[in-house]
Amino acid sequence: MAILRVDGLNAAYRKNRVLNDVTFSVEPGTLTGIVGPNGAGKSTLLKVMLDLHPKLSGDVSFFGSPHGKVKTRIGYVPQRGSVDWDFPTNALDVVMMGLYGQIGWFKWPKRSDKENALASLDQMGMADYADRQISQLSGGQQQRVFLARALVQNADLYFMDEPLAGVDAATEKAIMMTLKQLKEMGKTVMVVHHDLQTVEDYFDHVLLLNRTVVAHGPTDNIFTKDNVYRAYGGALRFMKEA
Amino acid sequence: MGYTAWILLTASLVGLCCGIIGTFLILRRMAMMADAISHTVLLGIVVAFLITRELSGIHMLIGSIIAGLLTAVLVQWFHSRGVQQDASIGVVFTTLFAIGVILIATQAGNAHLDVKHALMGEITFVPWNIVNVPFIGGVPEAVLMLVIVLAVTLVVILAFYKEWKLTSFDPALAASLGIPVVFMHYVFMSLVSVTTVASFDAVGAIMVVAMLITPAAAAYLWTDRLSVMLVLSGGFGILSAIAGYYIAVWLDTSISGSMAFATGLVFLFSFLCSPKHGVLAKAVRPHARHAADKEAA
Amino acid sequence: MLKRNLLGMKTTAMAGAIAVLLLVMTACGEGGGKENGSGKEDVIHIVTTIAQIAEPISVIGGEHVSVQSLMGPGVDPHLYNATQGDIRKLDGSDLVLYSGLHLEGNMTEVFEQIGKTRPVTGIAEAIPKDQLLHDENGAVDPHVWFDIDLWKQALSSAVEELKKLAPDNAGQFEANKNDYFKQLDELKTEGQTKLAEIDKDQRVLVTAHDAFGYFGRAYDVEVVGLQGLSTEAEIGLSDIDETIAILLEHKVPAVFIESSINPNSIKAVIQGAESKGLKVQLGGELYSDAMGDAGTPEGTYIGMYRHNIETIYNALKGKGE
Amino acid sequence: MTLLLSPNTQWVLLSTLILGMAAGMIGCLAYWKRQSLMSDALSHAALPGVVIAFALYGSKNLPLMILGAAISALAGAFFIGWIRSSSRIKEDTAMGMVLSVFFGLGIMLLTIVNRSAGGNQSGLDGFIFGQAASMVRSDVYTMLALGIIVMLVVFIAFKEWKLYLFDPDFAKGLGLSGRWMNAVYTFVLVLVIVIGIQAVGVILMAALLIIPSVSARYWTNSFKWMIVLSAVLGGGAGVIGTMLSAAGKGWPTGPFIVAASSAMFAVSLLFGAEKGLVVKAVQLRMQKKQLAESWTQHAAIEEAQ
Repeated sequence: MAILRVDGLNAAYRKNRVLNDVTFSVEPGTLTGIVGPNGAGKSTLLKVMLDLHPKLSGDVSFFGSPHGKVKTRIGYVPQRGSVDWDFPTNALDVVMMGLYGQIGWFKWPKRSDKENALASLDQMGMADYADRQISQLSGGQQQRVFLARALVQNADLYFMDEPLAGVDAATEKAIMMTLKQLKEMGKTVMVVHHDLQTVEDYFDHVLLLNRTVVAHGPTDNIFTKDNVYRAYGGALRFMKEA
Repeated sequence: MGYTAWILLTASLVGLCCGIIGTFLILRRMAMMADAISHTVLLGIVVAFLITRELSGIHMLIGSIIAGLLTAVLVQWFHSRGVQQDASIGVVFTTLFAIGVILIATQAGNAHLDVKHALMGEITFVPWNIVNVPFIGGVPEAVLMLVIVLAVTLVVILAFYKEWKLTSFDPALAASLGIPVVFMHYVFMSLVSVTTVASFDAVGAIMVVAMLITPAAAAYLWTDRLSVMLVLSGGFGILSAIAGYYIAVWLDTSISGSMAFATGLVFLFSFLCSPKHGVLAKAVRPHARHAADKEAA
Repeated sequence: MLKRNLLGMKTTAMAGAIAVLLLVMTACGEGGGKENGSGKEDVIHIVTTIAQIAEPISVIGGEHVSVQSLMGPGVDPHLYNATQGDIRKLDGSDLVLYSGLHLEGNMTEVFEQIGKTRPVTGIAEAIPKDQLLHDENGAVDPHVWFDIDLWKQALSSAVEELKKLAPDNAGQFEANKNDYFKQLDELKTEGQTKLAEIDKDQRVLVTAHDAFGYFGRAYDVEVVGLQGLSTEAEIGLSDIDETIAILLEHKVPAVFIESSINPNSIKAVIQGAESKGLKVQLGGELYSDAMGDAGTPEGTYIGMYRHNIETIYNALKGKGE
Repeated sequence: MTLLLSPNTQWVLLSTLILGMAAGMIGCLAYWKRQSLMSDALSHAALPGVVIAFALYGSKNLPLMILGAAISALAGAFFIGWIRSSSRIKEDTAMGMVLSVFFGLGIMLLTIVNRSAGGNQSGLDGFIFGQAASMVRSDVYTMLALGIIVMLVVFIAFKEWKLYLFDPDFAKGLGLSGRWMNAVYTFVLVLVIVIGIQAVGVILMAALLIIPSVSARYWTNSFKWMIVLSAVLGGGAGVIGTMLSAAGKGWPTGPFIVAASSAMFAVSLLFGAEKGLVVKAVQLRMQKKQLAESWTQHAAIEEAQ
């Protein structure tokens, strides 16, 4: 039974139409890379699915119900950069924020919440930076903290917007290792990705998007040269033979 | 309680209230909101005067709080329509102030109406207007109001502490977690309005801006923990209030003016010598700090 | 290895802030109470708000009174900033006299409070309401000291207060008051004769701030205030054009600025009239809310008043070319 | 309408037109440096300078006090810049602080001066602030000079301003010294503010610096057109506001100019070509309509097959 179903999704951003008639569904326990040229609507797709951006038409269902009902089962890692890094909070605090939705009103974080947060920090190899103020961390470390913040929610379905953009090699390896572990635990992960070279090694499914679904399915049979050409509109000079 | 004690208590209450609210004010980049409210209050007073035709305190107070809220609502409405934060504050407060002046010039005839009279309290007079509270007896009206405002602020901040932190730090994530970001913004702005107007009565418009922003900015330079910053900001608020009072007594000058100046001194001291973010600290051992970063990367 | 848990830390921090506050309240319970005035036994210590009260009363009271005014010579009562020293003065006084009719705005509560431990009177409140100038929606013009008769009534209510405090000197107070009022009457007739010399058509007093209503009524002079009473109001172009129209119509030779108001608006009227062919001079500076420096003739009520009369007389006497 | 041609109206018309244009232009730079509220901050920061100038000179002398105001405002601007550049305090916080601490110092000095002997020190805090209606022929010339200076500064180094505002670090990379550009910008801004507040008052000056540039932002995405449009809107607001104030009985000129510029802002907010709300709503509806049509065609084709 598909964990995520998108049917006839249309959305516009300022003047131009960014998503027209996007339809696809995702099976549980898959690690899908959303790939496409700039302006293909990759980030907008994520935002529209999570109700962070208005849609023109079409509907989206998670575990068979609309987003509002299953918020706690969905983790979202937005694109980095929208945050004020001088804000007085340390890495552990940032990760704890992932739990605020579940802790609920009036209540304060319990000891167990803190331990979960520390555990997911440790999973990202950042345990000993727990009380470091976030502006003192490097770009890669900040990304690991934001990823840990999503992991701590212990969601079943994760959306990540370019988590590997601008990170050092060690961080890239650590993030991919975590995504693989999530997959083994039966979680479903969708990642907006820009580096075509690494698509095959990182993702078992691929969604080729250029304002509409060009191709979607297991990497081996749909990540072919002509599909990618169709998605990128011949912008590519050379590509590894399928 | 002696005369001086009441003044010091009022000043400390203003320092504490404004310190706490000020912390979130500067973190949410709304510092100039306090200045905007201190201007739009004129419209609140003029409208209240035109309705009630007399200059009594209560009507002016209500008028000013409504004006403060109106400012907050309009700024948020413009901001959500894509206008930059400080530009929307600028547009709103100039327009509302202009409307106030137009009303005075055309409607209010030659009523002796000016902001300094109708609302601006002077802290030296605070101990004189007493109001009786059931158990405690005679308490200056300003103190009573400030204690209520302090209680409300503490309850609202502590009850939703983590939500305030998240909406100030990462509103996008807060929205995706289902926290009503816009609603909380309006709640916060009403707190700012009420605190600002309640403190007007004791220390005047511009001094409130000083008590709201400067202690919080000073605290910001000492710590990286929000909870510590809140406490420090309240503490600096009280410290500058008391220091301000004694400067005023020493120079025999306006107490509220000296309090504002005292907050400036507290900030200057923090700005120069705070171990973490002070200018001197950075100058003294720049290598040590960078080394720490290198090793961390 | 983590610090104490987040929750614990926060409550102790909050408790710290409350403790500091309590410390403040107890530490400084300095005794209030009335410090009694020093100096000779029977001298009455009087504190007034504006100098227009202080100076006449010190003349009438003679050596039986020592008078201090809160607002120094140049201070505008509308924008007065009280200090600790002022409060000590009020606290140490035997009698407080203020003008009233809302001139001193937010000090009215203070006077009620101090009034509990010593006599405090708003001397202008004694003037019968019908003799006061009201605007259409009932706001009272508080600048009563520009009408000598009204101010005499106010000063006599102040002198009554003095008599109550020092009954045995009452006769002398009455005598001094009558001498002083005689001078006031002479001043009034002098003003009437002088201003009568200027023909009716040209008796137009143009100032920035609308404080001379009573003066105009007393000497039958048409008063034009550009900005009205409130200091927050802004003038419009129509106000300036109308004023210039009046100047042209009456061929008024001069207009006046005041010590506490920005002179630009009056200069705009002068230049506007000039480019329409009427040479208007700047008639000099009038005292409106505040008086001159202490120790100078303008520092006394009579001196200030005479200065205003002379300035207006000299300026408006010459024919506007 | 002889009223319109009265000399005062002409002077005010010309002065507010030129001041509006100059403020509109420099306002754009302030908008992109997020310093739109600088004029309100500096007009409060000017008070200590005014009181000190008065205390030194002994009596009210307008030019000297305006000089005092300018020095005090420049000191304020310097502090804002210093605090922002060498600590993590943000722009608006620095402005709020300088504004209130300087004003507090001003009130302290004013109270001390009030008590000392010497005449007519009343009204000092409002003394140097002018009113739009009271502008005279000499003001027209000062505004003309100011307008020319601002035009020169903006248009001579137009590309540099655009680069510096958009991406200061990259500009530094190209050898464009940020410090020098910032100094020129701050000096011109303070010049416009100080001359503006003594002519038209604090609130009108703040409005002229903020509202035209924000309104222009709604009509164009190009920096060049934004400056031109902002100048036109600023000047236009000055003219319309002046006309209105001259027509009505007792209508204050300054606030009416602000009202005129706010009305222009409302129009831009709703109908601005680039980001206007109504325009966006229309776009949204059009896209939905296109979508509906493409569905029906789609369905028709399927049936035909």
